Amino acid sequence: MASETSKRELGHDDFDPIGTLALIALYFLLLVFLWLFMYFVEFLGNEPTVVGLI
Amino acid sequence: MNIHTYEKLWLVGAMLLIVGFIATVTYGAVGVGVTMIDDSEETIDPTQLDEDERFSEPRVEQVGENEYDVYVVARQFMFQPDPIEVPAGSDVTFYVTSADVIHSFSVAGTNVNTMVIPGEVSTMTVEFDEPGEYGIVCNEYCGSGHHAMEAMLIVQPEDEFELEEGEN
Amino acid sequence: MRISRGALLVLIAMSVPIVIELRTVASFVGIEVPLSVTLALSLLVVVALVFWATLPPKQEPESTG
Amino acid sequence: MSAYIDDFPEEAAVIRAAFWSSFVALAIGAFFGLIQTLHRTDIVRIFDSTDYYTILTAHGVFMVITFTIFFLVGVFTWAVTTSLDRGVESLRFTWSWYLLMSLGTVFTAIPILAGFVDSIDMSADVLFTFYAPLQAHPLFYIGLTMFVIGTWLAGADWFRSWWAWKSENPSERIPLPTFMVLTTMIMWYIATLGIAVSILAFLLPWSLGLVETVNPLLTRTLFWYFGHPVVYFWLMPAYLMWYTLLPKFAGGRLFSDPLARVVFVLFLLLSTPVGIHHQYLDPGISEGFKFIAMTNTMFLLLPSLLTAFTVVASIEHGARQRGGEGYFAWLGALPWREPAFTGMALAGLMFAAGGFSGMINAGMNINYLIHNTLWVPGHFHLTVGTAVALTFMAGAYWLMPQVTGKPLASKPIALFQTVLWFVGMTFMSNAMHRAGLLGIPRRTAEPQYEGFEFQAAVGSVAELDAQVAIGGTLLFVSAVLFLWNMLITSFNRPTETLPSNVIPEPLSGSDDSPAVLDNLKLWTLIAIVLVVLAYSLPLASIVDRGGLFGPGGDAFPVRLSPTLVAQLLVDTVQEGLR
Repeated sequence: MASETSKRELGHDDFDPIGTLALIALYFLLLVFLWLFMYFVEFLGNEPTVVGLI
Repeated sequence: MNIHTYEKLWLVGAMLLIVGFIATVTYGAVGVGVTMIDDSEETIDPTQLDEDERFSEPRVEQVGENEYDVYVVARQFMFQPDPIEVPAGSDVTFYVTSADVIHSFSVAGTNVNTMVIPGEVSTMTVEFDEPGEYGIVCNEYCGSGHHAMEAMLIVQPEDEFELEEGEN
Repeated sequence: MRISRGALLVLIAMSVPIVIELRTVASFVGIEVPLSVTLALSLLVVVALVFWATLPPKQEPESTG
Repeated sequence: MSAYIDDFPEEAAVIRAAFWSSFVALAIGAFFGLIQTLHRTDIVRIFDSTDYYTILTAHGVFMVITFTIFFLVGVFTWAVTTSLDRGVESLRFTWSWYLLMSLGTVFTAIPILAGFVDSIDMSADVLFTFYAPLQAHPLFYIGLTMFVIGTWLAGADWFRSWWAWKSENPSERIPLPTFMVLTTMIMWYIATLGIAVSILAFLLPWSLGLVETVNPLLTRTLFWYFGHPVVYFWLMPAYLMWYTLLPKFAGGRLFSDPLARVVFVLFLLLSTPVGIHHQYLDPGISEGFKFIAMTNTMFLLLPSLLTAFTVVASIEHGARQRGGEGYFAWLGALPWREPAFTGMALAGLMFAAGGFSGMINAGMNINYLIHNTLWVPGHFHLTVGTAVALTFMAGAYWLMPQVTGKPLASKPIALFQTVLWFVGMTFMSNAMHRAGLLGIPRRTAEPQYEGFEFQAAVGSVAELDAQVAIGGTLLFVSAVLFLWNMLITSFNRPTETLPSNVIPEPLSGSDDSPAVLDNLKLWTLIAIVLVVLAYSLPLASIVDRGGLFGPGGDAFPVRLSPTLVAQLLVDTVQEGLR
């Protein structure tokens, strides 16, 4: 499949996965935001919650 | 081993995420005081609940000024007592056990949720600040009538609450 | 075609979760979007995607993609 | 360069058989899935609500045991024979484990399906988790045991191939696909010990009436000892295809062989000592054990997060070779017309979303919010139901021609099918997640209760139900299209022009991998030590508290004891004679 359509050969040294880094950075931000939202808004804001007797 | 710089960056990011998650959960446990269901209660014979002083008569019991204990038995396909009535502004400790199979005791739409395993007693303490009505469901499959297993939890306004004798 | 038909199909598919969740997100900032508006919006998104993909051809049309 | 069937015609026959066993399970599972989705949303009801759980048991067992694992043994056989470039050591042995797995499936299926027929006194309405004291007919447990032993023999088959290859190539690195198969199987051997003990020591004797009681918390803990790593058993063949086939489809090469090995070693080490995170809300297990399980689980995120980078980078390599440019524009240069590529790419994308809801599941105290709600099936329909199932279907579009020598019946329908799965799952899973946050439980036949109503934060519960029903229906249509395509492909005329069965060399190859990564004995040992550390104390505590056979309790439904069965037989015979 590769040989039919590829326009150029890229070896290990001339390939920097900058697009992957960009995508995964977005995913990272999304994860951080969603985690904080789920934990502090959806969970801790959803009282009553089980607490210890102090 | 040759790891690309970008991948090293991501490795650091991934570790930050993992540590951050653990830190948040630890904050919830230590800072906010959310405790987990644990092994603090002794085991019990589920066929002998009738002999048991706490569960022979499932009930709400006042144990302190604003403190109540609730003894709940989950069985195919009901909870006892039903409804459970407690006053607002109180600390309520639930003791829940099963007379037959594995159930759960889950106050719908809240974070009050526990598995109920025959032979074990689940305990959890909950602060009820405001009056309100909640549905209680069994969210673990317990047999062909599972979808009918429900009860009500009624948090009464403080001045209207009255503990009935022998309530169940 | 600006992109291949396969890519267009995938783009349309990916717009589905965005359109669905837009309504939830909007409600967090206090905007209640009715169901009918969501439906109309999703139709609009699909039409826009198809329009963008087909109408203005690029300088060198791509056969693969 | 030739197709797989040209080099290994006999092995191709076994793989075809395994794939078809898998597809039959998918067909049954998908049909029950449709019934369920329409029933619990109260749209179309064919069965009584009390029969819902028979359907749910069948859906669960056929989908996550039969469909996934039969496909896995097919893929793993393909991966080992292809990457070692040698056939299996004994075809007879290979067919024997396939037959044992098939027989086990039939034995398990009989009591499950008998649950629909009232006149047959046999049932196994215990769902995929079969928590005691809910009890199934002994045949259910016997069938499961046979199936698992079949997978053990399959693993032995692949190890035999590797040992034979190693004696001829003593100085070479283990080829990456074989490495993945072997590490996955070691994990599986360790993980299935839990279920083997649970069934053979407790549940089977109990269902036969040989022991009176079991300890429900103990058998439940043993189930989850197995129940989490089984998730990775489903996932690893999908990962194997993402690492080996997906870069090839994208027109590129795997970014890093060493990191792929690291990832599989991490899965071997961390998959098992985490099962207690399914029991965060169980009484009888201390908070400390739960916390340890949580930290282990969080570190188990690492291999998946690393995979995300390596696989996307490999795809990007393909896109760049095809002329892709820019930070994001390269995505447009990918072969979106290829169903095998598009299916796996969409599966990976959904796994990113499922990964997030899994992180929530893994967080210890936040578990109160979503435990046993509809959020959980929402989550695993993204992981096993899409990351795994859609990758398998996409993989089949490439593998089926390889093992039959026949071209795919319809590429456009195949492409449409994979996209339809994505859309259907978006609807269903998104609505399930949101319904879970409202506290709507999983595993129940009814959308609402009598004493109170669930209230939606946005829109309405009816709207969420509609989304689940629409999504479930689209998924069913998608499954039918897939099965139809596979069926027609099987009847196609053989062709000479199949793509070659070659896996491209990684960019950073195995020479770059530290040799210690291939030391399977070392990793096995560490994995066992970690399991002992994580499980010895909790198990000891459970047994100490409740006893090996529990603090007492009856079985549900109560089974007939052997003496009663004998009495019953005598009565029936006497009745007949009269």
